[in-house]
Amino acid sequence: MEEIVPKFNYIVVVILMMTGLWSMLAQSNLIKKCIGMAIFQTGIILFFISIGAKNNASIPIVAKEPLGQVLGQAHAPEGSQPPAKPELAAAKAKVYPDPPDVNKLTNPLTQILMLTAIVVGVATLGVGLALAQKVYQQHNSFDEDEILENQTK
Amino acid sequence: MNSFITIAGVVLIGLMLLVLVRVIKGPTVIDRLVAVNVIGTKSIVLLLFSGIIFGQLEMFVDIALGYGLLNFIVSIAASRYYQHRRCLEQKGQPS
Amino acid sequence: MAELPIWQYDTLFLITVVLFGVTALTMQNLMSAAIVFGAYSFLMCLIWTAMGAVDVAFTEAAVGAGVSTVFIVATIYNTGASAKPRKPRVGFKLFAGAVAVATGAFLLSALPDFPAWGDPQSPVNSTVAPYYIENTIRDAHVPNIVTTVLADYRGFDTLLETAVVFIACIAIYSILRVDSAKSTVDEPDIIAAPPAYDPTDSLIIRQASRIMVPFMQIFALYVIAHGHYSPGGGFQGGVILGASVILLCISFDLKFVLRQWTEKKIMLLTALGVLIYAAVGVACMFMGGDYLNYNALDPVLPGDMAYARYYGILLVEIGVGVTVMFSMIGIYIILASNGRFKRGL
Amino acid sequence: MTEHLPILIVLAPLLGAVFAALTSWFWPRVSFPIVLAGLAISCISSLLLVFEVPASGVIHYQLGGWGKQKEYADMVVGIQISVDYLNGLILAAVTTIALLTAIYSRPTVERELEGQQRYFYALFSLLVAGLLGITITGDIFNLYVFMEIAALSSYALLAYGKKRATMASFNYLIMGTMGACLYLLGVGFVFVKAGTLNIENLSQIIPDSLFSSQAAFVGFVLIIVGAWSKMAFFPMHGWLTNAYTYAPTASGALLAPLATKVSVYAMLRIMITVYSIDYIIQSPNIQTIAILLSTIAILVGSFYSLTQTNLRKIACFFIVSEIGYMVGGAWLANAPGLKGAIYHVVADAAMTSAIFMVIGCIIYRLGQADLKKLDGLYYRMPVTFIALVITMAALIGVPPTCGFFSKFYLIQGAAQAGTWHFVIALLISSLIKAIILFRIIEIAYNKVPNPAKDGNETIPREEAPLTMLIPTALVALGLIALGLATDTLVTDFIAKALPAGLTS
Amino acid sequence: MEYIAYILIVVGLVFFLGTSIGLLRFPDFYTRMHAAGKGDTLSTVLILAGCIFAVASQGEMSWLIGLKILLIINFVFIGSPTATHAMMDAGERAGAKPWKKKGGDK
Repeated sequence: MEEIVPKFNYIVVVILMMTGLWSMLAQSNLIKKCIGMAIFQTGIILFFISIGAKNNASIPIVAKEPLGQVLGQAHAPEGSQPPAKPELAAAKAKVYPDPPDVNKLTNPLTQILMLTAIVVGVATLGVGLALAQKVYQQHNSFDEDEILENQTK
Repeated sequence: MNSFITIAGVVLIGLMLLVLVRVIKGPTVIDRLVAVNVIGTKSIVLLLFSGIIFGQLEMFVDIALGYGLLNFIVSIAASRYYQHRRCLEQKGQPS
Repeated sequence: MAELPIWQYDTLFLITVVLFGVTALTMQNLMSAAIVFGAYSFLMCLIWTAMGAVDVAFTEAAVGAGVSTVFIVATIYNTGASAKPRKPRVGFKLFAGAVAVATGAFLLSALPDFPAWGDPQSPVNSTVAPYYIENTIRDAHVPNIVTTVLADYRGFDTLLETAVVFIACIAIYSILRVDSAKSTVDEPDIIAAPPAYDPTDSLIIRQASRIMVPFMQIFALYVIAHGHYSPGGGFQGGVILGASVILLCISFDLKFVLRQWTEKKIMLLTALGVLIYAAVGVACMFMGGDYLNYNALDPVLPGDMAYARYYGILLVEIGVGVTVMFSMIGIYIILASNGRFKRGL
Repeated sequence: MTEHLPILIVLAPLLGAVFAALTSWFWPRVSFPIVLAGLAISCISSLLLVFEVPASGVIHYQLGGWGKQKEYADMVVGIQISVDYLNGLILAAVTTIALLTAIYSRPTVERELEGQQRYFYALFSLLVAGLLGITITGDIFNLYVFMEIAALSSYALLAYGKKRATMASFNYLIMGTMGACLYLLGVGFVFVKAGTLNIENLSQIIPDSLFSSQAAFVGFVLIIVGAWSKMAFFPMHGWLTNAYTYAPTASGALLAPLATKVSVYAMLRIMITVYSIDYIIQSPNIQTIAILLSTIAILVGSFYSLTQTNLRKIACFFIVSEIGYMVGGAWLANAPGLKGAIYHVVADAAMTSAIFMVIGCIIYRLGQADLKKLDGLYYRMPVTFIALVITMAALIGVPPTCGFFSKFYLIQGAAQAGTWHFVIALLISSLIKAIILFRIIEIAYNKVPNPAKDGNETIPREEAPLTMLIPTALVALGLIALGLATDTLVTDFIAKALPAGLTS
Repeated sequence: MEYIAYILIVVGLVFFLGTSIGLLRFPDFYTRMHAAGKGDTLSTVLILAGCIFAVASQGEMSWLIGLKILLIINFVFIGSPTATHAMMDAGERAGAKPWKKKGGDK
């Protein structure tokens, strides 16, 4: 039990991924294969996000107190004279005296990787659907066995 | 406050599970669509709850707003489908 | 076990999400499967918020609620919804199940070797990631670490990601596009009953979309521009922009949208976004830096060195937004109109 | 600009594709020259770089200027692309073949894809960009993204074909996505234990501390299986034959030589650089399984090729068996085996390219490539026929073609490792290819068609157009040139690409 | 302030309880629609309003967050009934059969 409770996430992830994998292999319906593919991909994304999670940590955006001031600094002097560069740097130094505590923010790296993976997933889903649609135009069916019969005829 | 929100969220998820039963059972597609629409709306609420618990609501409210704007596209697309095709309970159309 | 902020949510969601995934795959009707899959991505979005990955959640919200389910619905609209297998394929299914179970067991065999969930000292959290957390503000003045890493430290990945979306759009175009003027094959009359559907009936839907669409577009622009300070950025904003036009397609008519956004315009703008992104990188090269090193743009951008990165990130996010928006519209229109750019869902 | 050469290799085809996509709406005729220019730039830069590697050692290029960070244990925080002995050679081969194929493909595309070629060359160029990216990148996640770029464009390129191509392409999509997903999952497992994605850093971390880690082992297996399903290795080879047979000539000629070889390169990179040869030797179980599977792959590919009559399908089964050569050679994990595998990646890219180009020429003139209908090919298309014979000779392994030398190294490696079944499979496969060659010669040279039947005095000479013929002849001659240059290639490049611990 | 938040959220949850039970127990599509369409919108709006007060009570209230939540309420208020209307219309056109008492007029 002590092994499982802290790693409950990974078990669920594996179940999800294997559901997707099974569906990609075994389903005879092309659209369901596509959906299974998407589920497999979300399983992987969930895996990556899980390994980047941290206990008692907040979202990876640097704390909000300085935020308002930065906003003021960066955008206020639209009409007025912008401050000279050294002044701005000094102001920055004041606003962000210390780098944020590493343990207080979740891992951003895994999140970036998975943003990319989601986009790739949607792109693949789209192409898969388009191919399935073309297959349907030719064979009037989404069923793999029926298409095979049609082809060998 | 936070613990109250957490509990409220858990209750909400529990009730969402009841709706899930309808999604799984729902005799026709359109029943499932109704249930999924309910789940989608409640997701907005849960997003805000997470924001309150994390203490950075200003970050989450954007997501919730985006969600609120996009949520009904699926419902409308699916209902358009049935308005055009009208094949909810035809022969050979398992649901 | 120390507590994550909302592990209660997380556990419940995980169980629910598995249920949804399995349900989506067992449905006998493809519309049901698509709809349940939509709900599945709603829940995924919530899981990611519960784990603190807000940008991922936003992307999933935009993609799951906005486009991916609609793509599936559009495909089914032009084909058929029945998913009754012709043969039961029991043996093959069992074999595939055995493969899946074996793979799963193999994956789980590494479980004891994993760091506990949420351990801040695990290798993932303590090797490279601290650099990003500690130095983002100094390097680029962008509070949202995800945005900086996305568009700057790993900016090349994002260029390629934009290219992937672009490729998907032109790939789908070349797979499905049929010129109905030249095609010898008649348009298959997939709509069994003739669409005796009077569009005036949808007055309510039209009016509601008419109210929503401008808000969506303004909000999407805000998401792109404000991605430095809050979750969001080019991709999310682009998807919402795309979804707003898709909403118009659905609630009015495909023809209505095609009057404004012709095929040529959409496909050109899709390529333009990638070009913007790549051109920013090339500009960096010509000004003496490495590819995509926005520091090299310092002489032409306001502010200090870090602000050059700040504005560089903004520029490439705009490029991402343009490509994603028009790719999503393009993919939807091609799928929904069966490659004919005429009428559809 | 010379310091920017590494990124130009990838960027030129990518930008070429974007410009081609833009101009195809205004001046459709311009997009082909633009793509050609992009590929040419890429080819020139890769050739320049190959000769720069011996002078200046491994060339790294930091994208965005984010290199190693001293305070963070020398970790690379950005994405780094690098050229060394191993991938320099493959980059040169890929760019050259891509350029030649682009020149070659013009007439066939105009004939086969009339009216739907708007984005063909954009996709063509993007595919090349993806393959080059897989070869050049120094980051395992970036490799995944490039893999998907190559994959998505190849689905579209394959689906251009006639009726059965669509379903074949869909099957490829499912298998390819599965492979990519397994690869990504493997990257995740490695990432859990190592915490970084950069190949250079990983190559220090993994041998230092992760040899006994189960997660790293699972990650390794997943990455390898992912690469295997991308390259159509034995149990996952089903998609390849249909996909490449029904594809249009130009797509087949580009994809068949390059896509699988680049996946083999990815596998080699993970095996040699990220993990190390020691790791493979330490885990003998997978080594045995991999060599056994490659033996079966060689045999299955060869025997199936014997049963086919369509020349393209025969060539596709050749690919399946050649993949077995490379995977087996790599997993022998000794110096001659690896030399043979790396050499064979280059050689086989050229051989497959040559055979698909020849088949393309035949299809262009005769409309099909059925073995039984090739009678009198020698009299009708002599240059094409000679190129076909040279290519087949290279595939069999006749000296002085390159096929001989790669087989020589592979057999030497297998003998050193004592895996005799692999040696026997290699020999049987050569024998079967020889049988097929003699069948072709018998049909094409000995069966003289009767010219009087068609009302002609002599058999008409009808070679393919020169833009197709010249690249074909060049690649076929290249096979002999590669064979003659084996010595320099192996001692100057391939031997140096091997990890330092291996003695030959 | 805090108590207003509690009350609103609890009332919202009660309405949602009604929605779920209605969805689960009602016999046909139209009656389920009745439960889902009204209860769902109302409970969401109530809970979101509760959130505004909850944030205010924590002293984190900035007018921007409040405004955004109000916007969300606005959009839910527009979007949800529209979706309900569309689904009802679709159901009717596609031929969902209304429930009749067993043994009633057959």
